[in-house]
Amino acid sequence: MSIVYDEQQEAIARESRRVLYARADKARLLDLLERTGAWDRTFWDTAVEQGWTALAVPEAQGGLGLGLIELGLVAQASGAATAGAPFLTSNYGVVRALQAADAELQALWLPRLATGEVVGAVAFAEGNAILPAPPAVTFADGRLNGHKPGVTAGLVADIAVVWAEHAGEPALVLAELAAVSRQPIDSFDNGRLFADLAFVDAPATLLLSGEAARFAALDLLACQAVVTAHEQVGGAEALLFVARDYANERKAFGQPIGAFQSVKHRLAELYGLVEIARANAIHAAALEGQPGFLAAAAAARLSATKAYDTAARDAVQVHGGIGTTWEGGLHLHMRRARSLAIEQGNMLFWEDLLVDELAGAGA
Amino acid sequence: MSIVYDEQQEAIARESRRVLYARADKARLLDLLERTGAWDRTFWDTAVEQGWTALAVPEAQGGLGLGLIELGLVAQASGAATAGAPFLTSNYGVVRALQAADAELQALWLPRLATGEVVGAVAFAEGNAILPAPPAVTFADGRLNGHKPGVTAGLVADIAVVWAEHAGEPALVLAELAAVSRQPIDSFDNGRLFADLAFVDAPATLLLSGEAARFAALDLLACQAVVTAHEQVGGAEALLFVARDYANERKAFGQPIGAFQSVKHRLAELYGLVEIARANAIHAAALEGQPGFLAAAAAARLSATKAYDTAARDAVQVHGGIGTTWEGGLHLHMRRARSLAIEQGNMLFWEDLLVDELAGAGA
Amino acid sequence: MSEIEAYRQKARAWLQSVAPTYGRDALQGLSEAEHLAAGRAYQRAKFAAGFAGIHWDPELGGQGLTPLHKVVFEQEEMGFGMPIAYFGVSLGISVPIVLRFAQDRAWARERAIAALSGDEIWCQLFSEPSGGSDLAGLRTKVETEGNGWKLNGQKLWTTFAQHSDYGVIIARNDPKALKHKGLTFFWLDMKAQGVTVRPIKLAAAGHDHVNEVFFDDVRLDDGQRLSPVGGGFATAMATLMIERYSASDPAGFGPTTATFVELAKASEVNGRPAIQDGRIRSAIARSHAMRMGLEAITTRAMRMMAAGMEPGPEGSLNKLVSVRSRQKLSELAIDLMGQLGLAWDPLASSKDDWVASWLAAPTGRIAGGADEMLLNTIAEKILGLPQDHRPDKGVPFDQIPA
Amino acid sequence: MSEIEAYRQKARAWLQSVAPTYGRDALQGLSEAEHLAAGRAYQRAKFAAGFAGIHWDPELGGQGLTPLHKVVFEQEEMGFGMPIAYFGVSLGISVPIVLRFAQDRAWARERAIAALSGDEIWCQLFSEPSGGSDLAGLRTKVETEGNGWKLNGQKLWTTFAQHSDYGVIIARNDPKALKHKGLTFFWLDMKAQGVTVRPIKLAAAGHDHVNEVFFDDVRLDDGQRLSPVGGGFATAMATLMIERYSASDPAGFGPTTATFVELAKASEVNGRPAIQDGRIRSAIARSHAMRMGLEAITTRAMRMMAAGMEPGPEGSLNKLVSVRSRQKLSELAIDLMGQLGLAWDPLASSKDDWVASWLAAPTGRIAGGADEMLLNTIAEKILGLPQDHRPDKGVPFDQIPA
Repeated sequence: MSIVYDEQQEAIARESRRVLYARADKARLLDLLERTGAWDRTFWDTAVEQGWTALAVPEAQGGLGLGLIELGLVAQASGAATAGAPFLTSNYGVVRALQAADAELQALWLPRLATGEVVGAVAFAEGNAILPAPPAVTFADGRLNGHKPGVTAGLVADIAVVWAEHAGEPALVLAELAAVSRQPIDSFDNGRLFADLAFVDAPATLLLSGEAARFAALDLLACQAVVTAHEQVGGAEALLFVARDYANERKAFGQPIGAFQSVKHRLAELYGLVEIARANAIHAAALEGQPGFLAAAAAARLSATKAYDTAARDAVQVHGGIGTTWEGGLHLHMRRARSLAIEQGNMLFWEDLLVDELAGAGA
Repeated sequence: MSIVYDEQQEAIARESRRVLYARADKARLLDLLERTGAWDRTFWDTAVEQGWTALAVPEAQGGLGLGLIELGLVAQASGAATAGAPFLTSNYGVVRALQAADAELQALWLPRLATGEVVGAVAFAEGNAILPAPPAVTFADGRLNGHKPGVTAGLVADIAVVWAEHAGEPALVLAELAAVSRQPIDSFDNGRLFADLAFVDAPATLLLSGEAARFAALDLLACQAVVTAHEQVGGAEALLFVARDYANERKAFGQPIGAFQSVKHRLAELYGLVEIARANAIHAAALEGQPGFLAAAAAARLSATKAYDTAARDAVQVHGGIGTTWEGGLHLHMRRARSLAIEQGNMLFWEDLLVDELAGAGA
Repeated sequence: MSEIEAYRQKARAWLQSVAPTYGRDALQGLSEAEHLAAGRAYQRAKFAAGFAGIHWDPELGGQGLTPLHKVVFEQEEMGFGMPIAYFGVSLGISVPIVLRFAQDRAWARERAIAALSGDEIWCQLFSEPSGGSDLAGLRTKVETEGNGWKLNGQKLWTTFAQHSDYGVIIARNDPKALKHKGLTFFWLDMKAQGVTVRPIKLAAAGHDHVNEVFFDDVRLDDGQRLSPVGGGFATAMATLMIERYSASDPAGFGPTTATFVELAKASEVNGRPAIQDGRIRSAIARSHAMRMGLEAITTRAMRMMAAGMEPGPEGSLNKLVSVRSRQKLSELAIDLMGQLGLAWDPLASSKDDWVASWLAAPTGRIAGGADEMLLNTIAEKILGLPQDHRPDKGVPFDQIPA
Repeated sequence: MSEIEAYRQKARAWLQSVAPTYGRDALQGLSEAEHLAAGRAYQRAKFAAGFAGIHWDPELGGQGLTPLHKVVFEQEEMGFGMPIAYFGVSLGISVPIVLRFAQDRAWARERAIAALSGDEIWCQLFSEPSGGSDLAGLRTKVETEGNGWKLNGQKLWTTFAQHSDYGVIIARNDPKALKHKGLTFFWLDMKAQGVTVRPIKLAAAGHDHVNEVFFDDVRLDDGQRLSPVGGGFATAMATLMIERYSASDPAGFGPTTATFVELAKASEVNGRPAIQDGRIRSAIARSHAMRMGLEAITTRAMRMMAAGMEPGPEGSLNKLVSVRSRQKLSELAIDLMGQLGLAWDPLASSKDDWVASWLAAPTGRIAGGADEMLLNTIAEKILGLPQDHRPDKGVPFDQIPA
């Protein structure tokens, strides 16, 4: 189900790249790294202004009714710019989860998610597990109790989809965060607004429980993984290009360093990783809601994470000393590569999920 | 416990290299690949003539009373030449196992192992497991029953140390193979004399049982792994040198291909793998019989196998087309790299063993 | 896509109907001569059924369909293990180049039809002992003699030369010219006086397929010339462009991921099911993700071709990435089989057997562009990085130190 | 070896006695100034205890022991996390080169004792913006003025220049000469008029340690010259040989394998103990095997030194192999920690903290010889492969295209 982008999609890709390029400001992003609790408001204003927050919300709820393909293109442009408030991805997770909600709940949140007025987070992980079985956070009588560590966007989100235990079964619930206590996390990629959330009788609504909740949670993670894969591809490709340009320009021993095979081949290998990841990301986005989506999302996640981590390592190496400086800013990508690698579940989780899909869960 | 070779050891290394180099005959080795059941008799005659069969047999039993370090040096020279009847290594395994035997049994076999008159095999594996728990081959009342697949040297060995089940416990037994039925295996490395052994009431003697048998079996495998690691280092180093020489000689695009960084760096990386493997092999050999030997043997096994497999891949790649031909003979090393990788247990076995040593067997 | 999908169905149905006669199982244990005969018969059956020369001009025996139709047929054909190897170079490279450049059009058409129907086989005589990757460094020489030419020298790695009726060849007509300049392109009768073919035995499994070819005063008419005198390098480069659209095999012409999964399901690692071992799971997941990516690249390229667009250059990744990965996956499979994997049949197929796949992988990483050359091409042509230093540039051929 | 073993015991006992004052825990949370002060105090304590200048001439404040004693002390010292970084270049490179080449011997001796006792720090001014790996491409220029010299230009990546009293520097005295020829070596007062030091903030954690240094008409006496005019490159190469024998860290200056094992024991992978997961086990086993190999290489080299033999060149593998591997192991550790690993302290140490280790690894792979340069050196010096193509060879410096 690989696709060739249509004209509207090409336009979204072009326009999001153009806008983000015009508003790029490395100093602003570097500053964010040194502050806990701040985020890239300029990016978020842009996202609202450009309608990116509305992209994947159903038309009936004030959205544009588009999906993973289009959101992926915006994410790719954001990845290239290491732009992005973290909730572009998690908002989509919440939109997906709300498909299981009643009309009233949908009407309450979806229009405001579309306008960017409300920000959503996804709080699944506990300990180092992205989808703990069973979860320690519990839901009963409309109240949520327990602790979720390192929730992306957790510091500012208004609502969260939470993976919880309910009557001995797993459940997906929607929690309001107004009164929830949040502990900001000093992190290596501060703009992601990581926070530990402590739910104490927090008001929440049950969306799904039992096996249905598990399927929906996996689908939600897969959707976020595909958006993130696009963001990772954007980042990896940007690093490939910046390293390529540097290799063509910088001279050592009387010739551009790009004439040395160690550099040429490193970049050619990186090109391969980027193109494989891109192809997997597009393929997965086009399969949303269809059989095979989970496996395709896993393949996209694995190849995009490998591409971005490798790009971060290799682009710095090609740059030599200048690549290691704070002002040079390559570490913006390096840090983002690692935070994105963790946010949607680590490689071990996705490898196992993919093998279960290929070999049968009994395996 | 890394050592610097003493003069006697240096002499063994020099002399074994010299003899094997002088008697090297690629055509003979290539011919062996196409015949099942034949082995490198020239090598074996040399081994007997040079006293290599006696090297590690106790002096009281007609041997030279040396150990893993000296045997390792001979194995390294054999590895470089892809020479070797397979039983140089397994004979040592049998010598080790006989340390647990009574004086009569030792007197019966050790002097003849020292003269090379008798050849020993080690039959541990079943299925794909090098040390099955529990083994399916059973020992009772002086008789052995069951099936051992792919025994190295199994086709011609006179005696074998067998890993068997005895009264509900694991056991090491010594079996005479005169009347045992052997099915030769057509293999990709035929000179190794692989055979499936079918024991039907075969006469055998119990050496050890229970935990003591397991410890002795692991120690025996570790000893063989260290001999093999030297053989692998010898092979990997020979490939490194032949590829280096070819890279200095062969020209493309007007210069030696060794001037291209893709070739230079490939060979430099290989040098690193070889030296790390060599250091581990020497270190392990010097630790024989001391605490930490098992972990050191595992490290030697892992790094030597990686070095030889990589050398086989990379030396062929540096050679281009000529490296893929039958007559070119690089595949002698390529095949040997794989047969040695399997004979003493695969990488998965040794990785697990090493982690158990490092983290505690409970892990 | 529905017309294409229908074509795919039709192709699959036909392939299934002939698989019992020509497929993998039918070929088991055939001698070299029998295998070749089966190949010719299968090619004849394809021609009769309208599946040969799918994207060729009907004037020349083709079907007049698009390259996409051809790729679709090849994708379907791939799984059956049909004996198609003999015709890859012949129909993929040599005959198309003859059809494009031959002076006698009627003769060329005759050859095309004979080749499509499996009666004649063509080879391509490019590589030489002195240079595998460095095509322009070739030394086989051609000199004018009367109103024709005289050919002397040696070619190497010529695929199926031993079964070929004709070949296309590039040779040096002027050693005083720059390396790339003094070359001329011809076709050649492989049965002509002075041509000697000697098969090369490879380390890999299977029947011989590459050869050394020696030329001893072989006489060529000027009518056999396929390029301007001294203009042969451009023609050789054109041959490399002819086969842009072929089905690729993301498994790198080795066993499928499903084959590996089956092995893992049947094996244990230190007493536990291998399919539950993280190392094995990682290998499966990583191989699958990489192969899915290569497959998605091919599918996207086909969709672009179907829409009349030019596919991106990422199609060039396939062989580089897939064969190298197959080599390591095959090693891991051998490790996993342990003592059970020592038994081996020298005629086993690389598509099914892990040892055969591992033994043949080095050939795959070198033939048709070594890894290092492919990486250079990607770096230079796609990424725009500088060429390597080339001491042979701008120097007459006979002054380059040998 | 028993004398060496005794020395090791003695060193360990002394280190244990001062660890509460200067060790890892005592340094937690110190400001940059406090940390430097602790470093000077520790160096003074070493000097007083007879553990500074271990293999230096007693005439120059040293202990007159062998390089092996020095390596043994360093191996023992490594585990304590002492504040030794400030003196690595100073005592390892700069002061020894001054002692070897300075014209005023009494002055040099004075400097040596001040440096050994932690009162003075020296830096080494080699790298420049125009060339990291390509030392001979430097552009900082020195011109005769009166009976001395005048220095102008810029250096980059100068370790601890901001704390240094003196430095050794190489500069170009003749741009018309070949690249390697027109260079001269000096020592320099870092507090002199016209010297400006600007710390560079790195992406990695911790206090600043590298700097840009600008020279604006800095005046040098001819007595500060440490090489013949135009003979500076050889002196620079000599500095690279001075520190041949140093303790190496097979963990690549990152956390130990035991630290990783502890993490794995405390973690789960998809509901199972991480220490039982094949992927984690493979990473542990492979790291350990590699590190044991590097350690065995070092041990063997020390034994050879102790026996008066020259150690093999394989010692040069350490940084290349260990730092690169540490980078990937750190990534895996971060993956394993998952959401729990997001919290991070920017002053955490690379030896204990996986995020700090991962962030600083790129610096480790570049500083003191980039991976690519080390591979080239191994290929050329150890294996005897040809040098890369060098268009700058045999060309006057001012005619090499910038």
